[in-house]
Amino acid sequence: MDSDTVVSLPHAVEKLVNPGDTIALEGFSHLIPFAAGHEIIRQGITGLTFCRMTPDLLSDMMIAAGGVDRLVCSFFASGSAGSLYEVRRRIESQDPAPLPVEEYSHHAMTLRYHAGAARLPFAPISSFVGSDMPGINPDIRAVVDPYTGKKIYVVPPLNPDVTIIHAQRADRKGNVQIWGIAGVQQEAVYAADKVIVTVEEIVDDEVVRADPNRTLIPAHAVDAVCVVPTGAHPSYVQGSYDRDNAFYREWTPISQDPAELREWIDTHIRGTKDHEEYLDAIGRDRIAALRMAPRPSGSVDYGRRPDASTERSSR
Amino acid sequence: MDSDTVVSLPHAVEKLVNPGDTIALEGFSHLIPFAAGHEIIRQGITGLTFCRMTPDLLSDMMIAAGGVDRLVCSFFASGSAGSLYEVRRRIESQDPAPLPVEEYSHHAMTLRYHAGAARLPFAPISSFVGSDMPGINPDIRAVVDPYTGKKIYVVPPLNPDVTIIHAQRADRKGNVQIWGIAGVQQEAVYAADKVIVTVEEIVDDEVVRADPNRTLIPAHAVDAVCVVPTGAHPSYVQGSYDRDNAFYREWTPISQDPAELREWIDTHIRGTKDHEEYLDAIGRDRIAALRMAPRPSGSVDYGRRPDASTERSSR
Amino acid sequence: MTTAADFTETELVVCAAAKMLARSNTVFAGIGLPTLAVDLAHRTLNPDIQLVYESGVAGAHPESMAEGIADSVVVSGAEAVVNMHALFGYVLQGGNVDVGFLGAAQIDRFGSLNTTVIGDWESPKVRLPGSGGAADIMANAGEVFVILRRHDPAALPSELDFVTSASPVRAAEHPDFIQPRGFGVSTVITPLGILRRKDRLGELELTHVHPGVTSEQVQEQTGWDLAISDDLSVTQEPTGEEVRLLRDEIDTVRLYLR
Amino acid sequence: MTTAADFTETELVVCAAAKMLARSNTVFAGIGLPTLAVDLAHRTLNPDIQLVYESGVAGAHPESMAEGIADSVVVSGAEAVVNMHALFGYVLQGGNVDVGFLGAAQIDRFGSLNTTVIGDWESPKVRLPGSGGAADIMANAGEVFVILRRHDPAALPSELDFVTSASPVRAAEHPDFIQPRGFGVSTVITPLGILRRKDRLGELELTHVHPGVTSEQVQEQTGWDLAISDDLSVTQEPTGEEVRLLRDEIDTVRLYLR
Repeated sequence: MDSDTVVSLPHAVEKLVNPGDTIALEGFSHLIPFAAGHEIIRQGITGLTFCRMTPDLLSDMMIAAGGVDRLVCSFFASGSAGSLYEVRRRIESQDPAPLPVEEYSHHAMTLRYHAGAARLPFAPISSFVGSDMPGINPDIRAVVDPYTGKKIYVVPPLNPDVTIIHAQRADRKGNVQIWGIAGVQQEAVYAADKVIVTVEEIVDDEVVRADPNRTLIPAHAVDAVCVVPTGAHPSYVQGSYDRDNAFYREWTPISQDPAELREWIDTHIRGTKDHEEYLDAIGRDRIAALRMAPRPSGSVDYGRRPDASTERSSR
Repeated sequence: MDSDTVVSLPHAVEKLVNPGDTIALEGFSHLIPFAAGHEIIRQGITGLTFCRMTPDLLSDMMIAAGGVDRLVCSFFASGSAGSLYEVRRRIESQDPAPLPVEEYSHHAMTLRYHAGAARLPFAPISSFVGSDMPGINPDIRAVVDPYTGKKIYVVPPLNPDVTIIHAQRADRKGNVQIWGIAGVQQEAVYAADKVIVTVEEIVDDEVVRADPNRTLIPAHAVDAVCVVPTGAHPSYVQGSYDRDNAFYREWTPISQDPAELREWIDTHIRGTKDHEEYLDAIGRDRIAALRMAPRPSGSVDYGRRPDASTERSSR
Repeated sequence: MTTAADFTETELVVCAAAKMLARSNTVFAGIGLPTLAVDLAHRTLNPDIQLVYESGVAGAHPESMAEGIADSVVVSGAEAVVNMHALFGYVLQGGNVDVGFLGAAQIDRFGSLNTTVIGDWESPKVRLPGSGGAADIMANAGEVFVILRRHDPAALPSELDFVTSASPVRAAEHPDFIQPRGFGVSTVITPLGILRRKDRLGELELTHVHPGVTSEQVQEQTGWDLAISDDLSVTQEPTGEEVRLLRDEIDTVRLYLR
Repeated sequence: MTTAADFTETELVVCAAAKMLARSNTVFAGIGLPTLAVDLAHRTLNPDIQLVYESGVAGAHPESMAEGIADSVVVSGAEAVVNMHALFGYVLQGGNVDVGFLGAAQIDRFGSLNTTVIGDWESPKVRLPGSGGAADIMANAGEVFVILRRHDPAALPSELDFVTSASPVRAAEHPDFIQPRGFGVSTVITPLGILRRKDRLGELELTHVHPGVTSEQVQEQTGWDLAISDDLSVTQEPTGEEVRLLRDEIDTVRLYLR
């Protein structure tokens, strides 16, 4: 990737996310790309098929904002915030409109991204024998194992038009480094046609190259890197800021009241120009209170061939 | 795993490797478990099915020593040492005996370990359409993709009785950390019934726990950890010692002469009590010359919740 | 081992679950009562027990009470973090989880679970969270423990509204499929007692009633003709030491003990 | 851009390969001439080109000449190292490799390759290295470049002794299979000239002869009736700057330039 890889988030979303797209925003509790989701809401992009294993508050927001026509996922609740009421209203009472859902298990969603990343026509899975899930999802099918003659369920690849993730850091080429819970990010990125990565910071090439095993996403898989500090709020970034658990708790009453939910979106997302203004609206003191104390990983040694550094110093 | 996990290499091989077993010794150029292979030769364990993507000198040694009845692999040469003459003699002229071979591509072997690790009946692969390889390997089969109605090849799981790998370090429970080229080690370990890991060193729990993303193999997957410094010689350990390239070059004439090859095995493997004596036979100066200069990875921050450290200090 | 002077229903349930983990190596659990039970087992009967979270964390050593399976304190200081592909593929489906803990809105006679909908899937009365990892855990964990918050005919009906996670009994109705490796539900702990399945293709039977509960009461609150064990006994009450550990060391902030 | 005063056959081949990499982003190559060609392209025509090694290393920045795709100097200072499952599954089969370099003992008219045996597989005359990643690269790389060390009817026969890596032409004989995504071999550089395939289902044709070689000589050394391009030209000779880069900056120790 060339240096054009580093762009602003509004620019990346405008250029890479189109109405009607299938988009995946992944991050399992950790590193949820909230800022990118908010920017999609700001730009009023509609007709989206939204893919996310654990929909969480982000889907409640994106669905309430009206841009999502279809949900592909494996869980319909937020661990600590309980029910997602906008999602429930759409499904239980078609309020304000029905929401078609493609429903899988966590492993099945993981395998859909895996098959998508590997451009395979399907991935086998040991789950679902006797379950009603294949009955309500015609895309969960079966094949005959040629070694035993018995059947096994398979799931189809998931190839988003765009996958968006958030990460601790990247270099200017787009080599992305992540630590802490890494979820399905590598698979979801490789499965996509286009990839946007928001990061807490851009670091020097040398920082990335000092620890190549830390690179979860090599540059060749990335189309845009956007610097968005605190871009995962109210979720967290390991080693940087903690989850805003109070925000998650406060979400329940907001989500329960459709009018309040829409007002929240108008004020905090549509009413702000970008993520910096969003953070102002949330409150800088509140954000500052989420900072973590340090806990260093320690350093390992990659080694260098003695006297090697002089041999090709011209490079 | 309890503290019994840490045992001597002779003890681990004696306890866990049985005649007639299917064994996998993996490591792609990096971290090849030579010391463990040598110990299997010393103990005279026979009737083995030997699995290794890129057979390398280690298979030349193990096959010449007479313990291997069957080879499962995807490459029959050593990158820098050229042909493996013992392997060629066995295949080209059944000298001193025929060697049945199960032959795959690199991706197919990777997927066999993957399917084995995930206890799947098969794994689909895009390779081989039009190739003669399915014709000479009845275990490469085809299934019909239920989404397109077209066929795709599949390979069966590979579930070794024992997988053996070498790593930079582990804690006493058996959490194994690796950096540099990681190959198929995670898949090969999870695919196996029993797992032996030889390591350069055992480190304090705190060292491992400072950087949990560095743990490639969690303790629950490991049966024995054996401390074997320089246990990958003549291959290398990233950050510790370099590949003994001269040894690889010297191997060609040894391998070409069956008598010389057997004498080498008698002197360096059967004639030594353990890996320390092997290193003496190779020459300590030679080993010392392989040491690398430092190149630190740098440290990342995992963070800790402020004041958290006092809250549960009793634990 | 003297019985605690006082204990709550939650403490009784957690202690009962902990006792059943005496010989399990690897437990797959969510935060909440299952984690408390594993922690208690670790401190009493089973120092080698290891907890694996759906988030990919193995061997967590949180410095403060975790608010979820993906809390930052679960990661800092853990022994390993693997990605979800390795977690669900290699750790779980690969057969490395001895016990999986699941919750459910409904359970049937053979241990199938519903966590998807109350009512019809096409037009549900209540939309529940769905499978998450539940269908995967049921198929692949060595055995499954279920902790139910309610024990009544709605939660233990004769027929589930939806089968999210199928018992091996139901899987066996599809003999043309490779059968799941797991035993399915072995243990259900409810506010009234403990139900267990002894055979992979067998049904649940009542093995314990909690102190003060009769088997007739349990039968009355169960939606099928509940089998009663020949050696039905009363659930062992928590010891003073167990209650002390739970209150003073494990859940000091009373996040889950109520 | 003046022609070099002197150049070797190897330098001619490497420079020809480099020129064809002007618009490729990601190249999958082994150590040796392919790496030299990528390095030269990087320094001349294509600063954005990225090399991916079978060992899982992407964006290597070796501080000294690597002795293999898994040399420790390839890892130290690299931009990324991924495991083989991600490399073969996501990077290669996922369609992220534009050009794959392969060697071969034999190539046929349509660009199928043999790296397995000379003679019969059951009782081979010569046992060759086998597929390694070759069958996977052929099926999945955007296009494949082949550098041959020999150009004679044994290396370019009318029929291969064994098809290790099948051309899309041969794959198309199995229309009941999902077809490979790759174009197959686009370019073959031999000691006599350059052969190219223009259509995914087409055959190789001679597009360039090296200086001093005639098309008749090439036809004579080829085991089938070789098609000749309408605009057959002479391979461009290395420039002085190209030779200087190769000798003074890229392979200073003459490990591969002979």
